[in-house]
Amino acid sequence: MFVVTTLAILGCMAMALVRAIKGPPLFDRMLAVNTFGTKTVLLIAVLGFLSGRPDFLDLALVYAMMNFMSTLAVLRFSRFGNLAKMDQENEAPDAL
Amino acid sequence: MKKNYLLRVSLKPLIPFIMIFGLYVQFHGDFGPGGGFQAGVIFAASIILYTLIYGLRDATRVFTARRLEILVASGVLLYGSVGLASMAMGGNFLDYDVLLSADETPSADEAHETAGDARHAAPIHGVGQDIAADHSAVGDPGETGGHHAPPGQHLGILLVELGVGFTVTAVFVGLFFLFAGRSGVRRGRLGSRPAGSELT
Amino acid sequence: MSASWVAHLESQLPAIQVVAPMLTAPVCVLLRRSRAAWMLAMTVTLGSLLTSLLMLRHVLLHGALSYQMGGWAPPWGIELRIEVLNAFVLVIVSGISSVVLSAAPGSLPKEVPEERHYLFYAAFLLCMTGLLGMTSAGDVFNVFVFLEISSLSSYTLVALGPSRRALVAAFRYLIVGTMGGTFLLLGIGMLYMMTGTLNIVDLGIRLVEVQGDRTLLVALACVVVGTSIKLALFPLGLWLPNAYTFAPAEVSAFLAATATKVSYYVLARFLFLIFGVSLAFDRLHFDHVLLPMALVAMFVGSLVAIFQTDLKRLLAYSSLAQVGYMVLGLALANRSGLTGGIVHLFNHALMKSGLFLVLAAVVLRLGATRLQDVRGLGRQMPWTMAAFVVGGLSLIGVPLTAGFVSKWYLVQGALESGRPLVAALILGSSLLAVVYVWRVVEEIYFQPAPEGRQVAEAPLGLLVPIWLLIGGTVVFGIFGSATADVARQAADLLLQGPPVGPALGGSP
Amino acid sequence: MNPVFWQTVWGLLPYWLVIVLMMIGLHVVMTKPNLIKKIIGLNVFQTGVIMFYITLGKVDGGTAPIFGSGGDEVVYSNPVPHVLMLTAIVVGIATTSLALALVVRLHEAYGTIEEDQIRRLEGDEV
Amino acid sequence: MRLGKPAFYLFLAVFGLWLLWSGPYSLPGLTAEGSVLILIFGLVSSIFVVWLCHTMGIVDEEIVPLELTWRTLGYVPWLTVEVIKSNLDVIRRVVTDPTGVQPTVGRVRASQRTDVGRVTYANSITLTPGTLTLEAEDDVLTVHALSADGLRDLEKGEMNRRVCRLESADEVAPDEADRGERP
Amino acid sequence: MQLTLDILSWICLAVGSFIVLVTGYGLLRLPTFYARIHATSLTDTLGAGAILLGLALQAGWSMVTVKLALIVIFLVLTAPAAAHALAKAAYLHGLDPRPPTLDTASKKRQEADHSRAD
Amino acid sequence: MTPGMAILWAVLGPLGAAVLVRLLDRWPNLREAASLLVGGGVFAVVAGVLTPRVMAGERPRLEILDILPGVTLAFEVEPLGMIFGLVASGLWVVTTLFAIGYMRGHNEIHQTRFYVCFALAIFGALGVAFAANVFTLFVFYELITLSTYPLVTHHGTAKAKAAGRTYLGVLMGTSIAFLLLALVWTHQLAGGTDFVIGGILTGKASDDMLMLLLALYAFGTAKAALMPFHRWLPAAMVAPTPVSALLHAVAVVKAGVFTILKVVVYIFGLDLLQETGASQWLTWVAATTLLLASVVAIQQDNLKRRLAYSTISQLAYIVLCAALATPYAIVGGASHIAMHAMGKITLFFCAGAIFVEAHKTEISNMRGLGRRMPFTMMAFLVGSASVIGIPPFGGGVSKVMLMMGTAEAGPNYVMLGVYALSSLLAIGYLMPVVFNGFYGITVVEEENRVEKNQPLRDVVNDLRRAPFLVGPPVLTALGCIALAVGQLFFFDLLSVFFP
Amino acid sequence: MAVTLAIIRMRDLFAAVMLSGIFSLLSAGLFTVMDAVDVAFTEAAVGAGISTVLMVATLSLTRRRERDRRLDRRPEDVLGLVVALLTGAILIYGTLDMPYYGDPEAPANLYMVPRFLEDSLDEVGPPNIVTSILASYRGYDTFGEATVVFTAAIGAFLLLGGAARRRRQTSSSDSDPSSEGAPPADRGAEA
Ligand code: NA
Ligand code: NA
Repeated sequence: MFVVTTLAILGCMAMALVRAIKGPPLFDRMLAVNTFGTKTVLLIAVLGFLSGRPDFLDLALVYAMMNFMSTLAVLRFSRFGNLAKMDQENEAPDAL
Repeated sequence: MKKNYLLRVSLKPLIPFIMIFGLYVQFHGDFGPGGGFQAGVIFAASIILYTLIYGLRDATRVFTARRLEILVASGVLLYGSVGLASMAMGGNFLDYDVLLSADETPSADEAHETAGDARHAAPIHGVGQDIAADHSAVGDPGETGGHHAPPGQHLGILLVELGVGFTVTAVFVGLFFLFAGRSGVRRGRLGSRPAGSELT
Repeated sequence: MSASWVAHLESQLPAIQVVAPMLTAPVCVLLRRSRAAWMLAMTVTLGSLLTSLLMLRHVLLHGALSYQMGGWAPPWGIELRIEVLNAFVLVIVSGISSVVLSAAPGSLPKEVPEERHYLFYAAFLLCMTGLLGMTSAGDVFNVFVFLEISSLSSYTLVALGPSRRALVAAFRYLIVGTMGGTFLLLGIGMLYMMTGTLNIVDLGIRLVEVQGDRTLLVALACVVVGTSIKLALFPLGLWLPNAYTFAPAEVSAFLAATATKVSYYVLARFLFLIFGVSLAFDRLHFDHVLLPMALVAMFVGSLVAIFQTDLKRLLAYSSLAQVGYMVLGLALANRSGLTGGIVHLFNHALMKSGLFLVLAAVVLRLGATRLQDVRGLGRQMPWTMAAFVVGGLSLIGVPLTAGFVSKWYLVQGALESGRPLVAALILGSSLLAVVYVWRVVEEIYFQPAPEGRQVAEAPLGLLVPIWLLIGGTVVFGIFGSATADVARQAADLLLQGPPVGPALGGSP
Repeated sequence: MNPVFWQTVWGLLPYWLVIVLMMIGLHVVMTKPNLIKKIIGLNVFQTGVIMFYITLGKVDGGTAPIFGSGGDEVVYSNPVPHVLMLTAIVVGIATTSLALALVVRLHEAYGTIEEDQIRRLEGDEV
Repeated sequence: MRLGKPAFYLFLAVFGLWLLWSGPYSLPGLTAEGSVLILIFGLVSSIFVVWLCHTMGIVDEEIVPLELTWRTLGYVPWLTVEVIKSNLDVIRRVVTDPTGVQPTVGRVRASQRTDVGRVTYANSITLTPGTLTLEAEDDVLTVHALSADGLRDLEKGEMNRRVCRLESADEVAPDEADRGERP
Repeated sequence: MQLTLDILSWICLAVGSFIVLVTGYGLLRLPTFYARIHATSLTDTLGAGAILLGLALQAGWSMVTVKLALIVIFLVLTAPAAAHALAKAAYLHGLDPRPPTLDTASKKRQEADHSRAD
Repeated sequence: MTPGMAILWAVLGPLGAAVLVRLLDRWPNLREAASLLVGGGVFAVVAGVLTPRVMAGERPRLEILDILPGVTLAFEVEPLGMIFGLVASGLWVVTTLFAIGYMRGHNEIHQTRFYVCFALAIFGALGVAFAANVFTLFVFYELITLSTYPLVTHHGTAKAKAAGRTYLGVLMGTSIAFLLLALVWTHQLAGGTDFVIGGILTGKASDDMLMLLLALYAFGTAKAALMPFHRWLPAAMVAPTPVSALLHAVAVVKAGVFTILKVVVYIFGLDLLQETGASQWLTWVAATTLLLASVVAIQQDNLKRRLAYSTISQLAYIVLCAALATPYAIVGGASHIAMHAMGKITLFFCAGAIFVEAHKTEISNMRGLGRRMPFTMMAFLVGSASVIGIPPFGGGVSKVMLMMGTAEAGPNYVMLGVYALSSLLAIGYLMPVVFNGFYGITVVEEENRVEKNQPLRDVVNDLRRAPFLVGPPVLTALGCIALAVGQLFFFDLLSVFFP
Repeated sequence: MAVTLAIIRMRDLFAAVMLSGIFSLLSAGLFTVMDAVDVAFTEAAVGAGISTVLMVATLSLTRRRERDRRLDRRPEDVLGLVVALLTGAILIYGTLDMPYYGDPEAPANLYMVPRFLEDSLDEVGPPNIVTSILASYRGYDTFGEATVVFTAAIGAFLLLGGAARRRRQTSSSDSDPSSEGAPPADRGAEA
């Protein structure tokens, strides 16, 4: 069953990858990349069970965090160029 | 009118969550994957996230360049001073065994006595036959419980990983600030264009 | 009590050598004040020189020093291993660092504002640390780690050059240097794969028994490519001219004298102490690759140097050629050849750093180092320019300068190995050196200075280091035996090849 | 076909794939004039080498080298390459950071991050 | 801002997480003194995190809305069911005719008093597949829906009401919540 | 008991796998960017939930389950934020969220949008 | 004075002179006086202290230091070096005298630099003369090159710099590429490079190797101007005439041929060369150079260029002597160093005097000059006779020795033919100058129409007006005769080479 | 591998950076499969996190698109391909004598490792052998590693520190004679 799940996740990753490569630019790619990250989290979790050592789930958590952070970073930078500029443009701190 | 509170509110709890996870990774590198470097990166990630949400101005108010610089330096210094301490206490550089005095636990005593010779020269003999016998089944979770590793090692690794953690956190936060805070001034042949004018 | 402390301290010298500058860098960052940082850096660098001299003495008297990092025996732990050759290299690195650093406050790159000088000193110390660490490492992976420390800091130092092209040069250097580091890493991986060990001594012992020439050959090639890039062996060293040209002159002085030397040592160590002559040359025939590369480097470097109009670039290309000489010594793989290569290591460090410091003085006074800029400078900066001429003569290899000693041994090595043609080529490329050095001498002495140029002699703070180095080339040219003896001992050590005996970790 | 042949192919295939990966990275570094692309290529190349190490540390039927819930007679994969590669990754990111800092400065100085354009600006001498 | 209840809540949450992760039960081969040590590390770490967050100025009522969390327990099952339902709906649409979907955009009102409440509502909308909060301006949420049905369901206001009920017993007055913003 | 748990977990995993696949398919086939976001939230919610629940059922009451739960919590916290951030970024950038009237027309408009987005 | 000290004084004297001259930059008279004084002193030490001891069979030796194991900086005075040392130190004084007149009369620039470099060149020449091994010789050989370079480019014009490049390029190039190689090779074969009578290579190398090694030595010392490495010599003619004197007579070219002689005698050994015939080829190269250079010399109209080619030709005689490798030939070669030095310096002094006084450089313009400058022209005649080898002048002696040496090696009629032809050619390129000077009247008469009625005053003026210009050539012309008279001295000194 | 190829072809640098994040995630997954959890952990944190963030930040400061140079093929391209192919061939030649993948009898698995497995728990303590080796047996390497990070930071501080000061230098560098007369950067590619 783990194998099936693994394959399913891999399949979805492949499709996300196609989306990422095909574009259209930026936002779709970002979406695909973000999805890809989520899939990796799942994949790592399943792989831990598959290999019989499920106690490395911290890894999956790290993935989730990093994935989220980079998505946010990409969005911020694509919008503002840089954060100093973000400070200038927005009195309210979290205008995205 | 109040705009744009969504991300701030929903991500605010995330920051301490990631921080404590980073510290967890820092202190649990012994038991699972992780350690100073990974912890540093995760901790830095929490601060970067904070910066992404609240803006650079707020972030640099807390984490000034100078403070980061000091943190970067003190991490490396912490690592090095563990080494120097072990040197001062009669061992080689980074020989953690000598860090904690022998009378803390008997096994440490033993470890220290034999440190110079038996442990290092002949791997098979380990810290002493009795301890080796204790661990006939290495890898068994039940039996690894009472291992007699020298306490100095534990202390040394702890401090050393902490040093790495400090440095890495500060370095990556600092790097992020450097990049993120730099306005896109160009000084090519086009002269001084207004900041960031080439950005869409 | 105190006696045992002294003994303990003495046994800690190998670690202190590397760790002291390594920890001083962060302290510099904490100190922040330019003057204080410089004084601290200077103290530590001089201490480092003292340490290396003590170790050289020890090694010459009592044989190799082995230091077990963390108290772990090799191959499990990391060993620092000081032998004649690397003790010699350590002396070079720390000595040149001391001299260059002493000249730094007078001529720090203008790009770095005063309040950030402490970072410059930190980077300098880190570069030195990396080089010292590479040299004293007894573990191949440790070599890689310290290689990267030195590389990263040297990219930074190069990028601080006054013109924007320094950035391009630094970037190029970074790309190529990282490729080199990665190839080295790959080679180390293959060696580890075939032997299971990372310790240099242990590798030497275990490698002999390894079957599988194909993997070993490729591993060796990777290692050679990796080190050659930092060593700047043509054609892998094409990053060097721009890096040295656009870097601040004292950085060029420092790098030219140390970075390539340390890489040379690493290459020699891999070739002779890990693989050994019988494996690398007799079995894998690696000299068939190395010898032509060295010869090509000699000629291309010198030929291109002839056509340069910028003095820094000229010296940089000449460095490429000089690296060729050094590598030739390795490729000859006999006593005289190796002695020549190793002596040239030292001599070239002296003369190149001296020459680059001369250029630092020229930059300080003129702001430029093009040939047309230095016209008639012989009368206006007589001491500085005299140093240039002496250094240039040493590059050519004129007798009674240090360069002669190295060429003497190299030629003899070529003759010993039955390659008179190579010997002739060595001398032939010296002729090219005559040409490029003489072009400069003509401009300096036999051209009138431009109208109205008023230039003062270089400040004493720069002249003293310059003449320390250039005077050194004369002293070690006259008393060549001093260096040649050490070099010969080192060569003998290299020729002994990897140790034989039981592997350090017992047989599995 | 010859079983020895297939055994060889199967035994060495992971290394070959890793090498192909490295060479893609190498190719990018050498041919792409865009500086960011070069850095990415460098990363790919480095990752290839890291994979090589990890591949050589893998033991059939082994698990992660952490004493834990495995039970008796566990086979552990070789931890040494892992240790080495942790360092290598750190070195990699350090290099990347510095390279990016340089790219920023280059862009400020030249207004472009294409190597060939920079070269043209400096009259082909760079 | 002084360290008050929020800080304490934050400490509780963070230290609880630590215990959850690294209780002695979770680490094979840990001695008694080792567990004490880990506990001490946990305490120190938690205090450090609270202090740091305080310095960063993010310790306020929003960071760990503990009072809200208790009442959320009743809301989560309902939301889960909603999520499953909408999941099935979206799956059906994607599998049968992915190119034929007719997305719409509309506005809904979030009648919660606090930001936290509004955010909870907005995130609930996003969490249920088929609807997606595009923008939140004060109490108006711009929602993108995969189908007009989804938007209509939202406009019925069931979810809005339930989220409102979550914060009904909340002592925090709306204006206080506003003060909770960044200084 | 164990068998029941196993069966339950398998069901969960199967459901999760299916949802994950549907996500991928949706990501490929849905016509607009905003619509595709909906597809990804399938995985973020039920897909991930089901898979992780399936795993938790396998693991029983242990540290592993705690960690799985934490992952789920993390995802639930961040997934809507990420989806919102993405959508809003596109929205602010001017990517038209209104429904397409004709397939060809929408394609054209989207292409135009994206070329602007570059 | 111990012999060691004498060597030290003799060698360091010129170095001290260089320093002194530099220090006395601002006082030209003192400066030149210092040069002269030190020069005289050095000659006194060489002639008075060292020569008697060497004549007595001693070999005064002085070791300075070990550069490398087996590579020593050391001096040893032996007969060949003695001759060269005498020539160099003796002619230094004379040339300095001449230079005073020439440089001042011509208002030359950089006079201090000139005297410094000159002294350094003499320093090099004495070092070469007294070198105890090839290494020391090489060191001072290079020193000569480097110190004469500023002399060649003295005028700083583009032409001078181009000539300087050729000069430095050929001399330094060949010495580094060939001589240094030969030096290292010798060291490698024999374990040292000490000059030992009978040679040090016996049994150490194959015949082919010997031949190659000799070639490296012969072509490595381009100062000997063996074709095809002779171009630097005509090129260097752009320099002031005292420099030419230095190049052709005192230091440079003599250092070259001296090196070849010395290497043949002390490194290879005459016996070894005779046995193996390794130097056969060199006789032919030398002979070719001899004839070709003479032919070229005849075609030159510029006096200094003609003299330059004449030098090339005469040097080839000495190389030929070395290549014959028989005792007589060696004695002939060694004595020809002195004879030719004395003769050629006379000729150059004359050329310089003519240039300063009459501003003439082309031979075709010198017709009738003999009447205006009779002393100068007479000196030229004597010098020419000596160079051509007309007995009883100096050159005749050495050429007789050469013939005997050739005969000693076995009957060789081709070679004898070469000698005869070359002597004829030498007459052909030197005598016309003299004949023109005395008998060709047309051009000068036209030019000096105004002063035509005062020929006698001119004759007196020749000496009075420029004692420093005319004195030296007269002196050296007398020297040519003296050398011929004192030829037994050479036999005494060189008798060691006879079995 | 497909990802890498895509990265190369992608002219949108933002996308390329994101793809390299994916690449990093994939390789981390592979590391997990090959039991290198610590490495995977680090690669995930670094490759997917920090390096992506830094690259994106850089891109926002520079430019987003790679210049289209499909039209001007350079000779270097062919050379690069040849070199890469050649190097690859050499490396593959080098694999021919290697122990097979997963071979427990490979020298690397037999030589040093047994002691780490048997004694690290007693000698050092941590159940995670990687930590034992990293922090104790090879603690010096890790010290070096920390220093590498420190070095990079020093470098970046030196290069990018002080934005205000930079602008002053703008004018001085523009008067640099070597850069005089250079044409303005070709910005056409950006459009
Ligand atoms: Na760890
Ligand atoms: Na949704």
